[in-house]
Amino acid sequence: MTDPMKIRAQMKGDVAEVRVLMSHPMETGQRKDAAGNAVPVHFIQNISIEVGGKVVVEGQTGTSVSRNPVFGFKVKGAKVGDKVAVNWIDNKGDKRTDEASIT
Amino acid sequence: MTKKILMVAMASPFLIAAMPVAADADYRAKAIAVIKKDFKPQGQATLDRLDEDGLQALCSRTGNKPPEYIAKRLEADQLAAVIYPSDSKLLGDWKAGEALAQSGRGFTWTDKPGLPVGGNCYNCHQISPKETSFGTVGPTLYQFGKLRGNSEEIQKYTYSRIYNSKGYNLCTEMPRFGHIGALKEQQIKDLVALLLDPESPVNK
Amino acid sequence: MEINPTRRTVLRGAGRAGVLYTLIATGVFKTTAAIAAAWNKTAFDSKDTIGALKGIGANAAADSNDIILKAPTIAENGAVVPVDVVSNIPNTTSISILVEKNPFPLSAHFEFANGALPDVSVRLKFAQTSLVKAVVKADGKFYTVQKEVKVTVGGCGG
Amino acid sequence: MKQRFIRALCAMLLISSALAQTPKKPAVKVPKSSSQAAPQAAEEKDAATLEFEKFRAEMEDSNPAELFEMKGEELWKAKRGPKNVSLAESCDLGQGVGKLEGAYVKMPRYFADADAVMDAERRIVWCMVEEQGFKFDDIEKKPFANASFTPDITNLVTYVAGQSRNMKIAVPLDDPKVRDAYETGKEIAAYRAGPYDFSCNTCHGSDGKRIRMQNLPNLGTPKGAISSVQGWPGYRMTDGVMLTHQWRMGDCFRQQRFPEPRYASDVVAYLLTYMTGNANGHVYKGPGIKR
Repeated sequence: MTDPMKIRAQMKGDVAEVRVLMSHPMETGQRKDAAGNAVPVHFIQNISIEVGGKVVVEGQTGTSVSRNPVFGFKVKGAKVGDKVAVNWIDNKGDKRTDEASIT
Repeated sequence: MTKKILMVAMASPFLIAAMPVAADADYRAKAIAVIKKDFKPQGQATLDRLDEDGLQALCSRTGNKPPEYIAKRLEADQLAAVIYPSDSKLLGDWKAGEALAQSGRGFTWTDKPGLPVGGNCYNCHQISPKETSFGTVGPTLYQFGKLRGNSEEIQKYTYSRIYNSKGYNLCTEMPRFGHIGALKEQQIKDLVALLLDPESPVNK
Repeated sequence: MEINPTRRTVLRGAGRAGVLYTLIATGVFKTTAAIAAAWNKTAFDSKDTIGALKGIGANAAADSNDIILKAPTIAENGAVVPVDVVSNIPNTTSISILVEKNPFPLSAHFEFANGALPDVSVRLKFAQTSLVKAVVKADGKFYTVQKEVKVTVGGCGG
Repeated sequence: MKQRFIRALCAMLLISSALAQTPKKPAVKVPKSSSQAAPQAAEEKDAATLEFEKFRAEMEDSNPAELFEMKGEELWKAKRGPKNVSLAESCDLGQGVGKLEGAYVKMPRYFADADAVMDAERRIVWCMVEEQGFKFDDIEKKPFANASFTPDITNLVTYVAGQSRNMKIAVPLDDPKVRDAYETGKEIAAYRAGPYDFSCNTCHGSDGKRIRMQNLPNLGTPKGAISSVQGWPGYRMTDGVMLTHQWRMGDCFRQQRFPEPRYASDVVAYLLTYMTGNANGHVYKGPGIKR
């Protein structure tokens, strides 16, 4: 099961600022749990940001990205009311898409 | 060890009864009742740790400012209970002392019981100038030996001050590391060396 | 829906992913599953910076003052270090961020299209005090800038 | 190296701190007084603190705590438990059933239905047990988050705390029951015991002290009290977990070498009443981020 993202998209002048919080453990594969067992590697590998139906950013990420990742992007040419969709997919194939509107 | 604590505990109720009380007795009694009711043992931290000994009670209820004449007597008791090494060689290995001073481990419910505990020194004191991550709860110990020398008398003073600082200042925040058996003889010697050895970075 | 033709360089050596990418780019697929195939394993699995850079096609990168790399000089906590990168180089198409002393230096790689500015902020783990490097691709050429982040005490109890 | 990423991370943090913060020049060779080295170190600390603060705003601006608030909101509104009721339709945090605005900053307070002074976490647990029918023992088994688990109560507390963002702390100290809890809490803070003779006040009873590089707020002053309340519940960067003020109290007792305080008990509620009460009038900024 995946948890929802928190997306904030606001116009600042003619640029839309998009901030995304993702709920993900971003396990490096090197951590041990309380019982001493290695926690399997589990991390987001790909993200994409769509604004108004167009992909504006595609990202690839590794295990160095912090747990519960935070990303910020800026997009020109967007306007208030445009839909922002954010997708991620991790190394186990789990994926998630959430949407917000630009305010 | 336990005997000593008991001795103090038995001696002090008389003293406490005779002195002015800073804390509101009702709320203090209520606080103790709540503490006794609302803790559970965890790991090595058993419930007997909640029992005050006489010294602790005296300090708690006077806001750490007991009347002078009582403090002096109890300080003397604490100091009298210091056990010095039989060989009277008090300067150990300052390098071992430095390592010990760095460690803050020991006695918490997440620490493994029986493992050697740390000196906790840097938590509260500045010591070697090489370690800049130090606490300020206690005074700086930088140049401790340089300022005092390392005569036999100073060595004895330093040993006993680590062994039981309450022998000098009854309600000091500093734990009684030797008195309670947290630090062993050799460990205290190593800490004495860290503070007094002319070769220690503390005195460079 | 074409993102950026140079993207294929990134996918060099991953033929099938390249095909999938083309399909995404032309709007045939728009699923996250398709994107997943385009994870640059070679670059992300590389244990050194040179290998990681090769993996993204950057055999050489010129130092540039037109990239702004914002990261703390001393990080409060190595587990969460904020890193912002802005490229003022015209026609910037991608930004990669590497933490040199991490077990796997390549930390994130972003490609921009359709009005996205080459301006990203991320939060990264630092295993120790390390250089952080931003590598920008513009007009097919690579540019770089770096900064040291000191990692301070704490975070591990003790 | 690959195998030891996290261990290395921890060890390196410690080692590199020693290196990173060592003054470039060794301390003055023959200072006239032993206190001369201290100001130098203090300046280093200030440089580090300034650098931390520069990035604090950015960290707080996008705080993963918001993710936990979202989950908490869902939990608050969902019909749950054996009685299949929502907290939104049953739980009174002191401002009326389901009313959350400002509730967090007006706790701890006295609740007649429970005949107890309760902090927010304790009260929500009470609602989960009394209104929704959950078993207290089940909640108490795993009350706090770790790297692989976040209990519902943590999400709920984070959500409720978020509904008091930027509001003034106003613990009702004029209520005699709350005043009693406050005074008792004050005595709990002064209680010295355990192998090291520590009380809360050993570390948190005077101004301007620190343990290693961590500043120690003085709980007895408004300034110290607010800084010890601010940022809880907090997202802890180290493990990436959300932790509550109740957790913080327990971990303090751990370091005090005390046994563990019972979950959602008087002892924690009274201490929180003392601390939070001393912070009355200060603005609470909502769930925070901690190193």
